[in-house]
Amino acid sequence: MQECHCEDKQMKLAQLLLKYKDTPGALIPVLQQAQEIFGYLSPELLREISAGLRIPLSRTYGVATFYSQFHLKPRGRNIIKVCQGTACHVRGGSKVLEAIKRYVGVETGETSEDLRFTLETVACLGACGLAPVMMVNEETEGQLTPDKAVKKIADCE
Amino acid sequence: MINLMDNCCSKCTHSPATPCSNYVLCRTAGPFCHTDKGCEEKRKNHINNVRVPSGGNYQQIIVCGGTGCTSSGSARLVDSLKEAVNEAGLSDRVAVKRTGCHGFCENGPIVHIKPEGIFYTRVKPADARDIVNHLADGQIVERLVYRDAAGNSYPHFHEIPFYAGQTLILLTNCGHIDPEQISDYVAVGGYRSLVKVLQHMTPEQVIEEIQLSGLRGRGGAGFPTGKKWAAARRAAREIKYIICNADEGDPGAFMDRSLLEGDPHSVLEGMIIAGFAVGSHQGYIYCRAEYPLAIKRLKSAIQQARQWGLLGKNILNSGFDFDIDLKEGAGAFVCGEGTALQASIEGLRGMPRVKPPRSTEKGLWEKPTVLNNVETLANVPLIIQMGAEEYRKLGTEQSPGTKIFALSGSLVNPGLVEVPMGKTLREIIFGTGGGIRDGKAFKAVQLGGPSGGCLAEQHLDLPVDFDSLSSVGATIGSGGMVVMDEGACMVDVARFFLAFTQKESCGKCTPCREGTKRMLEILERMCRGEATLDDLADLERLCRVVKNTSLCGLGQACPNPVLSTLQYFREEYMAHIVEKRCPAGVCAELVRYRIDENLCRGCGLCLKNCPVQAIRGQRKQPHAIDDSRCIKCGVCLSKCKFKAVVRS
Amino acid sequence: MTNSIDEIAGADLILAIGTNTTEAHPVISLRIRRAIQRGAVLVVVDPRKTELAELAHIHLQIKPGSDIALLNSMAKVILDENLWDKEFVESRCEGFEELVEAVQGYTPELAEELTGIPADSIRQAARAYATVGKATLLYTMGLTQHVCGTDNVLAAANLALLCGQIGRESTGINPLRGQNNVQGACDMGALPQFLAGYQPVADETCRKKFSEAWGGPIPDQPGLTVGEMMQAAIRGSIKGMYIVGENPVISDADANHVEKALNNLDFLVVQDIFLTETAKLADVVLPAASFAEKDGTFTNTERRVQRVRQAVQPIGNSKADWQIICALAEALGLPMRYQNPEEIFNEMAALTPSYAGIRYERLEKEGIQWPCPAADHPGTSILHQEKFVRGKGKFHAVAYLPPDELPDRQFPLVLNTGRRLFHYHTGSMTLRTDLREICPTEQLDVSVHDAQCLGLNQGDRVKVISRRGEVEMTVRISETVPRGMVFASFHFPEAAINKLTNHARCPKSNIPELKVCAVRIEKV
Amino acid sequence: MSDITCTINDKSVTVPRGTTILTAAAMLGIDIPTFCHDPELSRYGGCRICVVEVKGWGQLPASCVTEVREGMEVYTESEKVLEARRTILELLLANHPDDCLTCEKTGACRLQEYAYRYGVRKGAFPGACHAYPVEADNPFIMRDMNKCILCGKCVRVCSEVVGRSVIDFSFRGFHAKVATPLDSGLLNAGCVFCGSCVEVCPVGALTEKQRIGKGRPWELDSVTTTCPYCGVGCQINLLVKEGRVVGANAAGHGVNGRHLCVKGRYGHGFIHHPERLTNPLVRKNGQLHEVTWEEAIQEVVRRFGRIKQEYGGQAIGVLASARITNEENYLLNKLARLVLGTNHIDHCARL
Repeated sequence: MQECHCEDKQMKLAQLLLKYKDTPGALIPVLQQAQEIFGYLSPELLREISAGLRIPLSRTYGVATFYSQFHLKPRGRNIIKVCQGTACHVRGGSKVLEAIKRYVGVETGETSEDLRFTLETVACLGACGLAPVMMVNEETEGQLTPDKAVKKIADCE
Repeated sequence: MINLMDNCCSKCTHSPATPCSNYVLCRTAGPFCHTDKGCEEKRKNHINNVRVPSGGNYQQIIVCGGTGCTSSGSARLVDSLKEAVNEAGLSDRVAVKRTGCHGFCENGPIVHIKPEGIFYTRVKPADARDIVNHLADGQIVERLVYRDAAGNSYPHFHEIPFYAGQTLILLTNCGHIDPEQISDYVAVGGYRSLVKVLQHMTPEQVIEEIQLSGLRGRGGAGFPTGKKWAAARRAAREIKYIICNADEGDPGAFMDRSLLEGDPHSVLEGMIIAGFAVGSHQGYIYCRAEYPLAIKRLKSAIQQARQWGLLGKNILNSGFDFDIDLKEGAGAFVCGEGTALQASIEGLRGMPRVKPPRSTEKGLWEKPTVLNNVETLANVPLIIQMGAEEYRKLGTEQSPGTKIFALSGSLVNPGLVEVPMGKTLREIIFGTGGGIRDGKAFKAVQLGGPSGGCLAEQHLDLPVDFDSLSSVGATIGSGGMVVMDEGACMVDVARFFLAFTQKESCGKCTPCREGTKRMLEILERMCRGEATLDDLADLERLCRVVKNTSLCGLGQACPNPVLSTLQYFREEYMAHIVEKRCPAGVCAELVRYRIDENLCRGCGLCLKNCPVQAIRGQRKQPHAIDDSRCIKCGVCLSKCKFKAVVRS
Repeated sequence: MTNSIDEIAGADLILAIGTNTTEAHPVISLRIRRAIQRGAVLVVVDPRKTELAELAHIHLQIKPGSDIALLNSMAKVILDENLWDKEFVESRCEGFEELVEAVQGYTPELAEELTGIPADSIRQAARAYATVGKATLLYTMGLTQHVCGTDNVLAAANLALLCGQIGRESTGINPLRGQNNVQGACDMGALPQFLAGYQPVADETCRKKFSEAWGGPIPDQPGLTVGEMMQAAIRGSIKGMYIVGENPVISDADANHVEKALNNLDFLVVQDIFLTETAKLADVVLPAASFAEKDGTFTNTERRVQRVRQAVQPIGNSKADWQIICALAEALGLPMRYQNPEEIFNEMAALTPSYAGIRYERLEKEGIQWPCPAADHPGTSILHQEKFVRGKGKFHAVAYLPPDELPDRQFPLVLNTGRRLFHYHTGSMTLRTDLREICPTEQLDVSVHDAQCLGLNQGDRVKVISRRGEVEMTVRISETVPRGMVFASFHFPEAAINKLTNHARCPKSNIPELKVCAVRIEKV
Repeated sequence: MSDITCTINDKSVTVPRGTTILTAAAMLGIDIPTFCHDPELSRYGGCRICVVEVKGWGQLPASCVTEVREGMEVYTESEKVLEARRTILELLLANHPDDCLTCEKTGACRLQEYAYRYGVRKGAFPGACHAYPVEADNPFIMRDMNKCILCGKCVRVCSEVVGRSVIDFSFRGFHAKVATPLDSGLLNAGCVFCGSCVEVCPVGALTEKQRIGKGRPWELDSVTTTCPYCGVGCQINLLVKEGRVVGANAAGHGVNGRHLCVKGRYGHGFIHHPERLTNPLVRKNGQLHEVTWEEAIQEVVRRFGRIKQEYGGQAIGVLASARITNEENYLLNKLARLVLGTNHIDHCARL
């Protein structure tokens, strides 16, 4: 387990808000940097940013949901995308998915509490010949078995 | 004097605090303030280290550090080369340097030996020692030399057909200077245009020069840059802004990225000149966050320009103040639109606003604002340096200058090319681009990304300039050029672009928000073979209405991919609708895979690889595909060694 | 108001004293916001950090009751720095020397001691008010409900005269009145010393005019104010009262005292639409129709006379107040026969110069601002344009006077009272609407600091105790109140805050000091 | 500033520079449909229903944001314009619930009005539709974002006029939605329920909870009167059906224009409250009992008569009211001084 740096993070946020509180147009850089500190933009964080910059929360929310760079839910350090295309499905993709879920301990679309993984499914990765397939971060992994998939994931930080 | 920008000796006193108007020239042709042979020598050495003149005792190994070559491992290659140079004991006369993009990305990592001009492609770290060993003996490492499809080899940079057809004026520096060293830029003549402007020209003269040059905005619309500047100059307001639009979002376009990564100071110089001409003291560069390397290089360029007094207060003792802030985009294609970009800088949702008022009257923070894209601004120092008259000799009457294109798709030589305006599509695609890959036939070229159109065979002899292309329903766009061969389905291409614009619509105006969604749904139905002729009529009507009534340029242009494919490839649409057939065999739902009994040897490879066990057959007997199980993934086709699997 | 509501949006500076505009006059606050959007400066004088104070460019967080010290000091700064409007003062005002003398001692430093506002902020505000083109001064009960309420207003008027910020568009001294027809009630002579149109009852000519028109004699001595009537009731010199559409048991200061007075009467008639806390004490209760069930006119805070129109029939056997009054008059032997309110209006207009030119048909589309002396007069949006009513504008020398009851060891906190957005007055109307759902009960605003000292948490039940009574309430810890102050509204009969308030009154206007009294808090 | 002359539908009009086509057309009595335009709010130009054809222009400009130019020839109902308007209406309807039958806005809905005017029916573009939950977490305002056409008037009125910005656009493209902060409802957003957003909403996306099922617009009588609350004197319309006040809205003129506060707009439930006094009461044996008017009046006359007789009129006090009308205050004034013979008349002017 990593050490918790909550206080550190709060301190960084306070400094960030202090730095930008009188700068017009600071919302987007502040959201970017806050997301860098916390990994994602939680409701509490958006509230704090709004209060700190004296920007209506509705506007902060509007901006945070407009740009694709911003995540309002926590994201893991590793993004796992398991293919759910037809080919993968009939080749045991769902078994692979189940094994990954068990290992990571989350449902599809969720992120593990230690923020190690975000588990997502995709319609088709276009690598049907290698089915079942998943993508871990930028790497495509094919011809998976449940064991092989878990082993691959276990290597991730 | 570690750096060309440093003070040569104690007599040289320039610093941003005590700026001197001769600073830039003094670096290259000086010293002016005192006479000292030694100081002159120091300068010469520094300059030679950058320019590497032939006949000198000095060689340089240039490694391409563009995004393409970096992703194919050029950073490690630099290390290996440095190591090899050290090992060979050549470090005092051979330098290893990383530059910006060479444009020949497909063949990276690229290595270029100066002054000989030897050009290596696909170089691996393991090749480092061979390259270094052959430096001294003047030999060429044959295996690393570029070869075309016919097997001809081209050991020198200037011989390669890809470069031979180009006119490199904007991209020259990209392959030659270290973009993270301001001194490299100054050594090759950088910031001299700024000096000229500040010392010898009035703002009006600068604007006149730009107007005379006929420079038109390279962002897509082709608006005359000088006219824009003049309008902003006329606006009688204290505060004005210059914005560099570096939010290059078109899929398949990376011209601006290459310029920013390879020659960031040329863009800064263009901005400072624009600021002087317009009467602005603050500039912003809005760069998309997806370009981390460009952001890094811009940051270092801005920091260095400030450090040496080329940005900030009283630039070169001219009394003119100008500074630049870098703003990172947050992932929204629409922010490439000027007013949306301004909203984004203001910290708002990137939604375009209606014009007029034009940005030159009321732009960022409601102040007069000049918004130019990266390539446009990079042209500015060039025009000042060459003079408008000379500049106009490039390109066409109505579209002077060069244009950088990002060539991609089914080409022999995809990459970044710079050609004079007015070259024909054929020259670019079949000349510089080397023609269609794998001996296939040309089918279409998509220009200008989601705002542009698809042109066909009959347009190949059209000159590429702003006006010729718009006459046939395409635009030059920002310069993306995707070439498609006979294997491309034009309905699918239209669907692809619509899916992109639909996803990126900001949602402000009804036609774009709702219209693109319905257009996409219709195109999806067509690709699935579910569309009717009524759908086609609806699609055409939507195209008209979205084009005629959308709020911003992006919305107005987003039907172009559909309209142009409808115009030039209508029969393909009809095949999808009426015959439920995809002639190119791309649309999965309309494709059938079949095994030609005569060609099948019964090897079982397809059967083994089929992910859904849709293929049956005894060994050594012809196999067959069960349509009801086939998911049309195409694995069988790609695996078959006997071309027995047929797609129809 | 000397000026009109619309003009607020055009001001360059708004000096808002003791007005919680966004809650008490929400629609006027829209004009303030528009002015700010246009670039106007907002200066707010308020002990609380109200929403308006949050909007302000300068918030002068004043100690309650020290307004004169602030306003005199601002005048001194303006005089000392030579920022006053010499031409205006010379040509339109008198008593300048008295003012100069009266404010001489009020250095910003002294004012800082008395008001708790930094001297520099006082200077800053004074300079801003004096130097902008158009400054409008808005105030409400925060300025007036003090033992020195009248002097507070005079001190504000001095400032406006001194800077010539009156008699022009978007300037003036503008009290924002709290009730729909409080202006009209005053205009109509529902005041002990005035007949309709502020014609003194003690003035023989005026009296004569009315008694001739009415056909009977009118007593010549000015009568008693509400507070005095209550005292008289306790003393026994007032035996009977007729209360129409008022709920003094909840709304007036020192409610226990009011209740005692009303209980001491021989006979009490209350006329209202609900059985209010006051009506419950009555011997006869007369059911009145609401505003929706009758015709008539109201006069708003900018002196605009506007129509009230009947939308539905009176509920049950209730009757419009005018009909009840007519019935009573008739039964008392002096018949008043009117077909409709318009006839009453016309009779009134004939006797009231400022309303003389107003007729119902002229009010069809938009109201008319009095004075409107003739049928062809368009009404008056800005008062005192050419000259003041009395001729020259008079400076009044006024001096700082501390509140009647200050906190002490036994009652260490200041109780401030006022209004909340979602309710109105004694709640007899709003508590019977869906508004109750969104704001079901009153809470006592306590500062973070005091809550910590007293060990109070959000939602704790407490007893608030003054020398005159006690009320139980729930605590809301709030950043709006300063340390040492608690705040509550008087909207909720179940938390009748006026049981606590002080009945000490301004000797000139008889306004009670509802903004300051001393209380302590005990956890229940 | 000089004036500009242009023609609209071949009629010539001269207007000041800076006038929009929409305004110039209105001066000629030509009605151009609008959703997002509002003279009180900033120019937006998002809905595009007001597009017109200008001779020589490629695009169809939005008339609400395009200023007329000298010699401009505008056509407001050309074939091209009609096709565009119909298509835009079809697009809006394609993503709009088909429930005009029960929608509160029926009869006052601009989408409905224009669909009728241009003969457009639902069904042109089958496809995805929004399915947002209806937000009704508060007593006053119902938000059904499925009906929203994203004209943004509510967003602008809340920020530009009311100055609160409790709602704003969120997400983008097809998923763009006017949302409360973090989608957590108006109650948590610091909304003051002034209802200005409802007032400006051209469709059924924002409606008043109090008025659900209380009557169609055409069934309601609207009586303009003055608000009974604070001293601002806002002009309101009381909406009446079958002798009952079922709602209120701003009269659109007077000091308040289209704006009110929560009390003026939603605080009229007291009128028909069951606790209203409907008969006179007289205290008998310590208890208040309902009596007839005659009895009550007689009681008052008898008791006041006795006091007057014994102690004189000066023993009677009258409290008039800041709540009743001018006429009534005047009469009370007359009653006190003339009939009862007392100048002890006052009211709560100081509270």
